[in-house]
Amino acid sequence: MPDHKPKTELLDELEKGPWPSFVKEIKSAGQTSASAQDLLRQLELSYQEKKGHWKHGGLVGVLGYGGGVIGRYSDVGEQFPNVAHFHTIRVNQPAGWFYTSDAIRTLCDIWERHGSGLTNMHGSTGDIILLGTRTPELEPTFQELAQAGFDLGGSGSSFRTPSCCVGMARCEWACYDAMRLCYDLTMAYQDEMHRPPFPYKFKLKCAACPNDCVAAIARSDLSIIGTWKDEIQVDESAVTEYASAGLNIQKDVCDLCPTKCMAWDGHKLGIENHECVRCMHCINVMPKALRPGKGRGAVLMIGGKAPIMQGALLSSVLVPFVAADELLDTVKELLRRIWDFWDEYGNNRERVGELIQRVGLPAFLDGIGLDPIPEMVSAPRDNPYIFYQAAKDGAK
Amino acid sequence: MPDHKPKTELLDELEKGPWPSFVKEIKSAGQTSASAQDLLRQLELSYQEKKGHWKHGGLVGVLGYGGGVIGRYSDVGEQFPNVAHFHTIRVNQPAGWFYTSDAIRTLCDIWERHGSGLTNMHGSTGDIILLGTRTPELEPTFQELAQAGFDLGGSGSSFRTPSCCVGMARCEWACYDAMRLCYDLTMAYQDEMHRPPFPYKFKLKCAACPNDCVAAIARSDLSIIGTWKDEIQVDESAVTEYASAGLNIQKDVCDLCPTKCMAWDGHKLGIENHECVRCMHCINVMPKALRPGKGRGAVLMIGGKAPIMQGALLSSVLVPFVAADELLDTVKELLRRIWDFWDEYGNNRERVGELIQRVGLPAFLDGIGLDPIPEMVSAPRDNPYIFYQAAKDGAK
Amino acid sequence: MSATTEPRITDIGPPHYEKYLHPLIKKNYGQWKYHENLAPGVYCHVAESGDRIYTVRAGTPRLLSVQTLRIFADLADKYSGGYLRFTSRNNLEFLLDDPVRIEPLKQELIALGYPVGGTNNAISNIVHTQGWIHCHSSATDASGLVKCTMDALYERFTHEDLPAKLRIAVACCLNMCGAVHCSDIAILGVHRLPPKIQPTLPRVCEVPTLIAACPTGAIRPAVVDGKHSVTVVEQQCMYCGNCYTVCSAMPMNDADNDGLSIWVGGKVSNARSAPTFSKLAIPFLPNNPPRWPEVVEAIVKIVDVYAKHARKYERVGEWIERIGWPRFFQLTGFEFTRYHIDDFKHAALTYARSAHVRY
Amino acid sequence: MSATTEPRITDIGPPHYEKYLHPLIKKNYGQWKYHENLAPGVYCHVAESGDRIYTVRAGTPRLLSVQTLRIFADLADKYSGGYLRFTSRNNLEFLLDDPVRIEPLKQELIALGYPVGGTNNAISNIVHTQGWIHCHSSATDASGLVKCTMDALYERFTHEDLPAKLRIAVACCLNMCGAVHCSDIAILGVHRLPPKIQPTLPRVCEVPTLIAACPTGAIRPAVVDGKHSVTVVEQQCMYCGNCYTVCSAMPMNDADNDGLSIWVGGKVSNARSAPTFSKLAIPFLPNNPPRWPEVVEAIVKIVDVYAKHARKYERVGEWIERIGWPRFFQLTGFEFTRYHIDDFKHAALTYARSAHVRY
Ligand code: SRM
Ligand code: SRM
Ligand code: SRM
Ligand code: SRM
Ligand code: SF4
Ligand code: SF4
Ligand code: SF4
Ligand code: SF4
Ligand code: SF4
Ligand code: SF4
Ligand code: SF4
Ligand code: SF4
Repeated sequence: MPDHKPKTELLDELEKGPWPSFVKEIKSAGQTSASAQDLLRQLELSYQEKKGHWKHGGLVGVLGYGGGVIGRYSDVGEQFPNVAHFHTIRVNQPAGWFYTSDAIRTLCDIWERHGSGLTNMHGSTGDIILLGTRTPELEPTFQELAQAGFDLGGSGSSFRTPSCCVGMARCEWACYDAMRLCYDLTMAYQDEMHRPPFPYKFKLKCAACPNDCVAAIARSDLSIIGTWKDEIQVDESAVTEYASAGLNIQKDVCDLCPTKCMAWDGHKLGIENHECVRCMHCINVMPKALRPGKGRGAVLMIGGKAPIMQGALLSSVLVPFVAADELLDTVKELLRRIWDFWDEYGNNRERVGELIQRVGLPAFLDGIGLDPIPEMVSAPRDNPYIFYQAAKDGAK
Repeated sequence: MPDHKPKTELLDELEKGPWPSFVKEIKSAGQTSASAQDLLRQLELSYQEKKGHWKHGGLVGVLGYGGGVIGRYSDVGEQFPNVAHFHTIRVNQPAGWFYTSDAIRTLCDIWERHGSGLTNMHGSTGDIILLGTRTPELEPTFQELAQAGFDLGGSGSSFRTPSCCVGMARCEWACYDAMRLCYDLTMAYQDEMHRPPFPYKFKLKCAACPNDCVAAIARSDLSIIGTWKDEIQVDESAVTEYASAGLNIQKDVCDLCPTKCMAWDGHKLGIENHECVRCMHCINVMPKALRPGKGRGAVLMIGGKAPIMQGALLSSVLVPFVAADELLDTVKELLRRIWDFWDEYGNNRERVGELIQRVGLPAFLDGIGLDPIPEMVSAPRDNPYIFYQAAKDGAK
Repeated sequence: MSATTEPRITDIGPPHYEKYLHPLIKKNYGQWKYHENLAPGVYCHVAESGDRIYTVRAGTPRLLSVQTLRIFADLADKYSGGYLRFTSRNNLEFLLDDPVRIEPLKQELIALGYPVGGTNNAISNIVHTQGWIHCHSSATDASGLVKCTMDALYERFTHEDLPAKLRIAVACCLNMCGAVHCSDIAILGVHRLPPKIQPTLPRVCEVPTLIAACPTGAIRPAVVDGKHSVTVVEQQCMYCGNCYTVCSAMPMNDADNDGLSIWVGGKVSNARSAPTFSKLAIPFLPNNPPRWPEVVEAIVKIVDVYAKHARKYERVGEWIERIGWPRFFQLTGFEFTRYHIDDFKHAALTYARSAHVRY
Repeated sequence: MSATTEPRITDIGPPHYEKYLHPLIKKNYGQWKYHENLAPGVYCHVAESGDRIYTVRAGTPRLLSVQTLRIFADLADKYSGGYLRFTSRNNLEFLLDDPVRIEPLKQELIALGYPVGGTNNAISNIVHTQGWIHCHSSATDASGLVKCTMDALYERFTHEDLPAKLRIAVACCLNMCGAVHCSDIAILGVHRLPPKIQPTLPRVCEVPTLIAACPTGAIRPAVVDGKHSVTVVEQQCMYCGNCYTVCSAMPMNDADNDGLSIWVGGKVSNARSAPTFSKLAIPFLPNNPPRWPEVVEAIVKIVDVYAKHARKYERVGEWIERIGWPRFFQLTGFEFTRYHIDDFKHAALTYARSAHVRY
């Protein structure tokens, strides 16, 4: 162990203040880890120079896997030899991010032996991030993790680690079993996750209701968002309780309903369910009185992603409703067709949402064998530049 | 006169039915005009063949003018010699489309002498359309029109005939004198109208309030739409009258206000004027009780057009408010700058709205010397692809 | 140039409108206080001074012979002191200072075949274009379509019983001369075959101009018989006709493939919702002159469904926005096809990017 | 390969979640009836069976040492039968079956420096990224920004007094690892200089790939010292860094020109309004470690103005949509600049295309 107390005047400022400090975390890992200490030193340099000191990652990994490790090298490695190589391991989290204390300790022990002792709980995609180690440690870490029942997550042009909201485990609004679907799909695509087969990354997230507590619509190529088909379940007496407890049902519920399909006459709450767009607002406000309907399932949405490179996209409706018990099969069948199409027509580094944008949704639907339906668009086209096909094939 | 009764079995069908028939009109003109008769014959042929029979227009016109006439030739001229040449003359309408019976008769007499006797009252841009004559008649028609106080309108890459709503002449909501502004601007740009100086057409329309009864926002490169800056004028007793006459003020007025800035307690109508977007709805519903404020003027909007070729555009806000008495000067100054910029940077056949779309609104604003303000956008950008300039010019 | 010839008059501009204003209008110009709707087609505007001007509005076919215009002039002399005007939708308006004359004028107009109405929540006149009457670009005839549609909607012109204003427009090609792109209901003539390039291009047709004219880049330079010409990549052509506009050697007309498309939900006014474009309802209906039964049926269907389901003050687009497009297609029975899904430049912004779904 | 070596374990996937579920959760899985918010950071979920599970939520810095994780494990053993979880925003949750243990757990967490809160209408933890801790792309440090921002917003985490949920995110470059593009408030690291092309490109950097990587087509092929390389047309570069992502020889970092931009009004949930992107509020603030005072001030300003002016249940974007963007800039005092006006692909759709104007 070199010097236990690196000089970090700037970073020390970030130990002050009430919010828990990441600097304290690095220092605490530094008690047993030289790389955590050098990380702190390099970070201090970055704070002084207002500049990162990591070089472009190289290809590192474990045997037989094409992903799961992010290679990272310092550009000031001579100065901070313990972070000269500082690769990150992505470990597939348990669905819903549930743990026992033992599971946590097992992970800690492995990581203390093989790496910096620093983690992210969790990465933005959902993985357990084991932050920083050297190439020779990768394979041993991986094998110890495997022995403990853990496996690596995705990186590169692969099926990325799916994630899901807490769903049925602790939420009364779950319209399908998100944790289970997330787990089943993760297991179904181990090969696609570990041996990158795609033109670019493919993400999948499961939110069990339209509140979308995993930001699926914004961050996943396939977003599976729970919803229901039938009528909102109303407990009349609970409605009355809310009203007498002082909730202004007209103002706080009815007036904020996006389709104005609710009516409150001071006694009874009426809902025109066929106008309801399943936004969740009324249910969110009155959880004891209102609940999603009983005909539950999910809407499948496609194409969500960050800005690079054609601009950010929110996912858009692909299948407006799939019943809960048909979700696994339907999603698998669709993924097969989507990936085939993407494989054939996608450019290098082109997310599936960008591909759809480039070739057009109608062509994509043709490709995956779905019929166009009005639910897929916010409105039909407003420009008259229509590529009539019948005419192209000859007059009809 | 050849045969007075062309055989027109298909067109005769269109003499039936309650709506006034254009076929009757052509036949009636045909009583004195051989070209109207041949028009009917050619049209019958088109109805039989489901196909137009006009050829691409050639360059015809009157001395010293580059526009105002649409050349037109038949592709079946041998069959229908009286429409072999069938050019249209666009005559600048009086602002607001007001006439006296004498003015109408004068126009009729001139056109009966020199053309088909058929007109459009009016063309979509606003002109009086004199429909169909031969080249030698153009100059005499023009001179007789001029003697009678009429002049030609625009065509080609020119300042097109401006038009305006009835405004102050017969509407209580006019926020500026649209007929006068329309007239003054028409007079100011006679040269630009008659000798096409631009990369493409430029249209201007004046609507004296946000109801936009001339569809200015959809059909003009510069749309001048009346509005007000201060508070809606409320006549409380008239409000009460509407209420007692049975108007549901809450439902029909307040609930439909786009910003929900109105409140009705059964007695008094409250308006949060600084939230009001001047949409006109409440005023439209209660014309006796509500009126636009007293601080009147217009919003200047830029770029409206039909789809060809980059897609249709509605005009967008350029100057959110110009006081009524400053409108003429402000518009003239702006037009000078806009036309200069368009002249320098516009491509051939590129409308000004398309130019703005291509170079970007910020560059256009730089070019015409206006500061960017949030009123110009529905929302700030959501993509992070920002062309920082300070940095480009060197660190700051 | 000889000093004796009378100078040729040019650039005088239009007559000044004041010459044509009813004295009562001139007196109360800018001083109107409110208006009342007395009956379909009849308005009364009341001035601050207490003066009242009455307007009687009648439908016209827009295409008018001098004979008919003279009849209008005579009616104006007889009933409105010789004052008349046209509206921005090609209706005719007589301006009366004496309410007693309203009824006789109405009767005479109706007897002559000019319906009185088009005001308030009636369907007003159809804004339209030249069609086979005068344009080389047209995929259909505008006047004929207007006539058969208005025949079918006649009662909607003479009655004011719709939830709100309903504006219809017809354009005979994608140039859309009018406000088809922002109409409650629009009928749009469409071509469905690429241009048939003529063997030799006239001199005015420059190859670079032609290439630049194509919104989708479908036009490529080519050498035909040793001369500079162009070809069209048929897969990339969406039949806009812009190449034909700039060059007569690229005609588009085709009797079998030209036809009509129907668009709905556009508006222009700022009342309540912002102005908005019309959206595709029916991608193609055949050109079936003289009475285009398929088109008329579709329009009547839309109007009827709208009249039945929309709430008061809801324009067509506002109504559809509320009930959702899936329901619009259900209620009308129109088929939703691949053509309804935008695939031009901003297409991806029209995909349904929320989990807001109705069942 | 010898038959005697133990088979290497691969592709086993994550552990099955059931192993880690509290027995009470396993029992009532999918049978929850409703929940109650007992205090900031404390929830009670009630099952159809009448069972109750209590959740205590604490904030973490996300970057956690094994030492700290072991402390969490010990707390779980002590209070929640060893069961704990993390949330989608990197908070820590203990799952208790006994309400009596809530208060002691809270006290111990607070004493250890982990604030209890982040539920309901509190500001929850900031979703963020690697920054200078581990990424080569970063224009700033993420963890540091989170720390100083949350220090300033601490009371907003431990209290639930905002009009609605308010989600903040930080991303250190335009790749936006997280949901910065859909956050109520987002802090985004930006570069402001084009890449500095290294004299020789490594072999992995293929010229066609590089050219294809640039969203604005700013990269052109060039021959440098007789070798295939590229140049960047500086006017066309908007510093997205995508070329650097695909080729290490195009670094972007620049101490003076890198900095932060602030975005507002995005959301993800479908509650009331549709999910929507964050919009630009401040185009540039300097990188000013260790405490980024300009950034913190701006965020606090937005939160305070929002807290004061928004109506109940209004997310930031819904509030701005109601009052209009001009007022947002007035109320915050932020300058509106040319950079706020979109000039990327769909820019023209963001211009204000109605006469709806507030004064
Ligand atoms: C570690 C993590 C950030 C974090 O601190 O949590 C991360 C880190 C990186 N991301 Fe990411 N991304 C991470 C989640 C995301 C997310 C969020 C998500 O997955 O929910 C996004 C936005 C969603 C999306 O994918 O669109 C995201 C969008 C990107 C992009 C832009 C992709 C796009 O299509 O716009 C890149 C660039 C690329 O792929 O080349 C990117 C690239 C990267 C790279 C690999 C840098 C690069 O240019 O090659 C970063 C490696 C950092 C490092 O050295 O550790 N990262 N990245 C997240 C993964 C942890 C995990 O596995 O749990
Ligand atoms: C006569 C008229 C239609 C009518 O029946 O009323 C008309 C007729 C023609 N228009 Fe138009 N346009 C007419 C108003 C319009 C309008 C409406 C308006 O001005 O308010 C528009 C939409 C608004 C706009 O300008 O964007 C309009 C958009 C076009 C376009 C597409 C322009 C675009 O940028 O998208 C073209 C194509 C072109 O300019 O090459 C066009 C071209 C034409 C041409 C000249 C055909 C051509 O390709 O060269 C037509 C001549 C027909 C003929 O032989 O008489 N016409 N045209 C209208 C002019 C009458 C008048 O002066 O009052
Ligand atoms: C005469 C005319 C102006 C002119 O200079 O010619 C006119 C005159 C009036 N309009 Fe208009 N509008 C006229 C074309 C328009 C247009 C343009 C168009 O249709 O192409 C619009 C925009 C239509 C659109 O949004 O697509 C238009 C949107 C309105 C509105 C807003 C309606 C709405 O709720 O969206 C009102 C207010 C109302 O009716 O409550 C209005 C109200 C009025 C009033 C009541 C104004 C007044 O106080 O005098 C006038 C009589 C209305 C009527 O016809 O029922 N006028 N009005 C035009 C008659 C056209 C016709 O013959 O039918
Ligand atoms: C624990 C967690 C799910 C998980 O699997 O980890 C969760 C749990 C709950 N969410 Fe959530 N949400 C969680 C992330 C989210 C996210 C995702 C995010 O923030 O990145 C969203 C979307 C945010 C957005 O729109 O930008 C989210 C949008 C909601 C909403 C909709 C709020 C709205 O009005 O827009 C509700 C309903 C409500 O709060 O009334 C909700 C409600 C709930 C309820 C009340 C559901 C229930 O009955 O149990 C849970 C406790 C809420 C609370 O924290 O106040 N949850 N929730 C996540 C906690 C994150 C955290 O630590 O703060
Ligand atoms: S997304 Fe819905 S079901 Fe899942 S945790 Fe959030 S509120 Fe519950
Ligand atoms: S879920 Fe949303 S849309 Fe449906 S009734 Fe409730 S508030 Fe209205
Ligand atoms: S635009 Fe306004 S001022 Fe002009 S006629 Fe229409 S309602 Fe009256
Ligand atoms: S004009 Fe429109 S926005 Fe203003 S108060 Fe009236 S209804 Fe509301
Ligand atoms: S819409 Fe097309 S066909 Fe009709 S008049 Fe205009 S340019 Fe000619
Ligand atoms: S019709 Fe339009 S799309 Fe087709 S070649 Fe001509 S310009 Fe191009
Ligand atoms: S946002 Fe950019 S800098 Fe930050 S972790 Fe992601 S790729 Fe790296
Ligand atoms: S930073 Fe982005 S815009 Fe600039 S050259 Fe690289 S890829 Fe192109």
